[in-house]
Amino acid sequence: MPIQDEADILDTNLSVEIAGVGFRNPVIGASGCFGYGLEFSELIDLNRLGGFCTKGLSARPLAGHPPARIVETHGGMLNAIGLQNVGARAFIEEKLPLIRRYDTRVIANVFGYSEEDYMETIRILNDGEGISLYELNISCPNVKEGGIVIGNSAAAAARLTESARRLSERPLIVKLSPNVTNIAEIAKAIVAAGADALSLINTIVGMAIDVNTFKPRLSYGTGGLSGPAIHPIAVRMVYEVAQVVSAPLIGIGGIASAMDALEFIIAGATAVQIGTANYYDPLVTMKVIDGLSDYCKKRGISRIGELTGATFN
Amino acid sequence: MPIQDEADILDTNLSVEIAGVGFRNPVIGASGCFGYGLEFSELIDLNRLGGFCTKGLSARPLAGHPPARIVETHGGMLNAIGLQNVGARAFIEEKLPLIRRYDTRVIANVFGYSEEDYMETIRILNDGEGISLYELNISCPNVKEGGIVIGNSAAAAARLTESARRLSERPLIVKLSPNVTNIAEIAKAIVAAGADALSLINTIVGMAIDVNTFKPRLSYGTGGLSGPAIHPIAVRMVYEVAQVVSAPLIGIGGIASAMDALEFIIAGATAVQIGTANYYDPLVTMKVIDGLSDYCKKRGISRIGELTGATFN
Amino acid sequence: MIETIGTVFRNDEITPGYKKLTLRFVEGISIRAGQFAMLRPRNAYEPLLRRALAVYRADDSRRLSFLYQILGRGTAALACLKPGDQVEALLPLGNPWPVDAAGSSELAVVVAGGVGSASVLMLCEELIDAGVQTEVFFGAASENAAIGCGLDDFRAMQLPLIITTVDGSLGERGLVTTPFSRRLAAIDGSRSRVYSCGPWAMMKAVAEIANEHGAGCLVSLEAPMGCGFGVCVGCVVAVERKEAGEYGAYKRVCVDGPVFAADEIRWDVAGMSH
Amino acid sequence: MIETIGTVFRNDEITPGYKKLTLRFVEGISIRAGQFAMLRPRNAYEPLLRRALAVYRADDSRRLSFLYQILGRGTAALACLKPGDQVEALLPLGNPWPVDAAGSSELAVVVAGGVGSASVLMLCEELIDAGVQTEVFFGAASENAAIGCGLDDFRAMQLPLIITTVDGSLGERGLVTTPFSRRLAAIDGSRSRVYSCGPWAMMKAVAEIANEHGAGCLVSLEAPMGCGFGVCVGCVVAVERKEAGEYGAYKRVCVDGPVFAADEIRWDVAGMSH
Ligand SMILES: Cc1cc2nc3c(=O)[nH]c(=O)nc-3n(C[C@H](O)[C@H](O)[C@H](O)COP(=O)(O)OP(=O)(O)OC[C@H]3O[C@@H](n4cnc5c(N)ncnc54)[C@H](O)[C@@H]3O)c2cc1C
Ligand SMILES: Cc1cc2nc3c(=O)[nH]c(=O)nc-3n(C[C@H](O)[C@H](O)[C@H](O)COP(=O)(O)OP(=O)(O)OC[C@H]3O[C@@H](n4cnc5c(N)ncnc54)[C@H](O)[C@@H]3O)c2cc1C
Ligand SMILES: Cc1cc2nc3c(=O)[nH]c(=O)nc-3n(C[C@H](O)[C@H](O)[C@H](O)COP(=O)(O)O)c2cc1C
Ligand SMILES: Cc1cc2nc3c(=O)[nH]c(=O)nc-3n(C[C@H](O)[C@H](O)[C@H](O)COP(=O)(O)O)c2cc1C
Ligand code: FES
Ligand code: FES
Repeated sequence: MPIQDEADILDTNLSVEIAGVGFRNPVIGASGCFGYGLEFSELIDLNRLGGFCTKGLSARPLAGHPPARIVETHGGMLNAIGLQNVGARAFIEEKLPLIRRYDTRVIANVFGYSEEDYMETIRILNDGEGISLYELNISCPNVKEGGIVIGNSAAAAARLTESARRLSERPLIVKLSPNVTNIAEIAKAIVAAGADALSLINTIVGMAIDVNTFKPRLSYGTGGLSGPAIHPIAVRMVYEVAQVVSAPLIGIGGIASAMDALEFIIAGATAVQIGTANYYDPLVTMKVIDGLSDYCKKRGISRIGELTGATFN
Repeated sequence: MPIQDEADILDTNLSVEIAGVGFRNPVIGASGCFGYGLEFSELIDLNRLGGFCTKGLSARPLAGHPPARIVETHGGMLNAIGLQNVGARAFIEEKLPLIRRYDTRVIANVFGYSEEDYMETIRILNDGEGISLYELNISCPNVKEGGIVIGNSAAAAARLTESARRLSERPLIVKLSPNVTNIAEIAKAIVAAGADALSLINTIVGMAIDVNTFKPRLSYGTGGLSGPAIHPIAVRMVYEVAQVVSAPLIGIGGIASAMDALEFIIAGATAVQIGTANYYDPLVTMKVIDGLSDYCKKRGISRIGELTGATFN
Repeated sequence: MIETIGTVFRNDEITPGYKKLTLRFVEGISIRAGQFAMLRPRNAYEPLLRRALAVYRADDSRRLSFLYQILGRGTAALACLKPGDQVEALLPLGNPWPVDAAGSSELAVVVAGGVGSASVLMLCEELIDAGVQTEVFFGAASENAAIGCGLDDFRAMQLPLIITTVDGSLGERGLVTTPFSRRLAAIDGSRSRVYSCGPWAMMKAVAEIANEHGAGCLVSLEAPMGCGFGVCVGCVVAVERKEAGEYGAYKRVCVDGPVFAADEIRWDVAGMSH
Repeated sequence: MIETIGTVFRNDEITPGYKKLTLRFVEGISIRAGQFAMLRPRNAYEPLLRRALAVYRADDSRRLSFLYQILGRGTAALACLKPGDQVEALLPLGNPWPVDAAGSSELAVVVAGGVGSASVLMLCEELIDAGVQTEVFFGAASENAAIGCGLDDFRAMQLPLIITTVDGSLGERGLVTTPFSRRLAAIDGSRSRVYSCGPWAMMKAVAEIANEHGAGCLVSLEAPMGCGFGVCVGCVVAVERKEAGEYGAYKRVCVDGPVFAADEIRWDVAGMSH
């Protein structure tokens, strides 16, 4: 890649498209790490953001797990929130009207304990004005009924995707679980079942033990590992999936800088989501947008989309 | 646990037993991170060490992958060494005589590309004097023939274990892959097939991309993630496996302190292996031994074995 | 709430294990007693998460102090800061201590345990300013800890001050709840309002004692915090739910607190164990 | 090789981006030119791995200096060290530059590129001591970089010194290989011995030029290092295998090097790209 003079290029086009929906730029706040967006309105210009995913929404409000819900680890953190959320109905009535004041893409993250649950949530959300896409969370490690995470089985995930696709009035992103032997195979099954895009990865199941009490440090026992620690694992998974599906991918996992985001894009992602870093650096989304823009300008890249999957060339 | 006066207990018995083999203490150098032991003879007192695993040995010497072979990440590192090793024969002839000068347990880590390869290596090693146990590495992510890692399939792993068990003249540890959906299920199959003990985890597959060249930063493309970043994942896996098998477990992954080691022991491990931390803190094994001893003394624990699986109580 | 960079003005040891960090800010920040900040050395790699520290003192709106005990990785990292170094800061966060003008309650009883003192120094000042009769119960592990927790600043306020130390090296030997309980029994509890900050077990005991004597009680809670501004839902405390609300049977310490009415808290559900 | 703790005596900027770190040790450590140490601030959490730095100077056996360029996380962490801070150190590591007494080779030609200079200052001193006629070719990106890479220390040795900078701000404009190549053509290559340390691409070119002129050539290589003492097998370089040996077609830079005969290296296999 020849490095061009900054003056050569007036501006890089950072916009991307996912399942027919245009995004101002590829930087999206990750579910559970961006609240309902509004929490950031005092801190960043939401109108500059590519978009954000809501906290996981379920048909009914969920109280979540008792404390402790988070534990810091080296390079990351474990969480077992238990999907505490206001419920899809309250989201539409109380949050969406406020969110609509901002010009950014809203992705509703959908969660359920059973297929019927998921369908119920989608039915409710279909009425919500201002939602651009759904993201089906089939991979939360912190809530399972009968010990099964749907996202860990290609067949179960495909079944759910099919039903959701049928019901959904919006493009459907399915969020993959990293806690699997072969993520590419599951990705293929989900795309074949009708997913318009894939996002990956969700958190990796982990555990921390208090050596004084002999008890797990999270009330739920295990939790999901996120943050910079998981970045190389996530990049590898995006790369693997990019080799077998052509649906657009959204890379997630440990992004804390524009360079971290670029690794995902070069590995095959069209866009990225930033999670944990928002907690310790609330301006991180803005910094990544600026960093991507600088990187592209310096290299004379006129459209960020050119970089997606550049590693295959 | 009441905290007793240090004077109450003269000394804690740190010794443990794995498959009938006694270890002075539960601290073992991990394969690939402890060379052939001899590299540490100038730095630590090998006679104080519980034991160590050799670099993965194959029937014939292996040259390994071209550079770059390692990349540092946040809280960890990726490696794709490609199992460079002297070969089992040279190990017996050149290394073992030197190693026998030290009073510590030697675990020969065994690797092959095919079942026949593995058997060949074991046959050679059976002649080696001073080896206490074998550790079957069925989980190296950096060498695969036909894209298959044996350790990622319960059936393939059980088949290999059975053959190895039949041939092996020493107790057999099988080292599990973390890159699987259900590690407990694979563990059960391997124990049923005759493994005397299990060690876990090996590295997690990851990738780092150079955003300037668009190429993976490792020559092999992907590599194995190790170091503190993976500690919570490894502890969780030991905990999961401890619930379904009664064979002794050796916990591995991101240990850099006695507290890190204790989490594994409380989760169900009889002993631990320390890998990456040896690189950046060559004295880490000694520090962990001292730390375990202090911890037990302060709490009036007379035998470290009491702590194994204490989380279940 | 603003996200900003503070510059270290001083970062001095008070007694071994306790330090006071003074930061200068470019912008004026108005702080109310009981509010806190999320802090982290600028561009640090580890630990990742910021640490919550109560604003101990506001010399003026551009110069704020924090008093902290060095416990783990995060406070150890703060302890390494030298004058001129920079700190990433999000502040002010959380709800302040409610202070009514004199008359509405006869007596304010402030109960501080350990470094919980950091959250109540400004409270005492506000109570004095509001003309409220105030007494302070100040518990610590030892004399070293008591001085480290700012005892001299409390002494300087000239309020009635009862000191306890666990090892008896200063004041009454034992827990701060003992003289506090004696005092509430001696006066008419229902005419006093208790303000407490300290370890979970202490606040639980304070809440019970206050309740026994019919005194209103406010507590400032601690919880492990991911973000400090309401996003991660990691810092929750179980509450007695009285109205239906978005956060189910849990409230977030960072934005719904850290100050809560003691009778709102489910003290039976395990809280912060540190 | 010992594992020890060094105490920072000084850590001064030479020019922007370049620093010199001087450590004091309790034990005397005897160092030979070309050897290196693995260093890391004591008890640091990030980055994990130590960084390899050549011993630049040994003021005495208890006081060693390292000259380094601040590039990434590890050198940035070293740059933060202040006098009195502690450093975990493993040293001395690697094989030294071979220096024969005068006579065996007529002329020593030292070619340093960038901060590769750090590995050859002591070499020049040893060559002088051994009575070997020595010339230095010193290449850097700019005047700032040249001074940062210790140019003044090289000047003080009073050896013939040819300087090049890429931007022409000092000495000849261009790469150091140009005057080096001219010089080898002018003298009888076969009677000179070349010592080179610098970026991979430079050493590759130096090796080719030396080979063309029949000069013996030694290079000190860099490689990303996990451990520095032969255990991780991460730092390998591809070699022309002449004898059968335990490490196949690769050798470890940390224990089999860092100094290698140039004709042993497979320059066609990609090396350290930094
Ligand atoms: C609202 C609020 C105000 C606080 N004000 C002060 C203050 O003024 N002075 C002071 O010394 N301390 C204060 N604390 C506690 C302070 O944040 C903890 O001491 C600190 O988080 C412990 O961090 P560490 O790095 O020392 O320990 P580590 O062991 O590294 O902590 C590990 C993790 O546990 C969390 N954690 C550990 N202990 C506590 C705790 N007691 N409270 C909350 N999280 C904890 C940390 O935040 C971190 O995420 C306050 C806490 C809260 C919630
Ligand atoms: C034997 C030897 C001697 C050296 N002597 C010196 C010296 O005297 N002065 C000096 O300034 N530098 C020296 N280096 C290079 C120095 O180790 C690297 O600059 C340093 O590792 C880069 O680390 P970083 O933290 O700045 O960069 P980062 O980007 O954080 O490095 C990331 C990883 O890549 C490795 N890496 C990056 N660049 C290099 C490199 N050039 N060589 C080896 N590994 C690299 C790092 O060790 C680390 O593991 C030497 C290297 C070797 C192998
Ligand atoms: C506290 C917390 C809560 C989360 N909640 C959700 C959620 O409700 N739904 C979901 O799909 N992912 C959730 N995630 C996962 C993140 O969206 C993201 O996939 C993951 O954290 C990895 O990205 P990161 O390393 O940038 O944080 C949560 C993560 C964290 C840390
Ligand atoms: C450079 C390197 C080489 C390794 N080589 C082997 C090997 O040959 N055989 C094996 O079973 N495991 C090997 N491992 C895996 C370690 O033994 C260990 O399982 C893993 O690194 C996790 O532990 P850690 O986080 O303490 O390093 C290697 C690890 C590293 C970092
Ligand atoms: S700390 Fe994140 S919600 Fe309170
Ligand atoms: S750096 Fe580990 S073998 Fe050379």
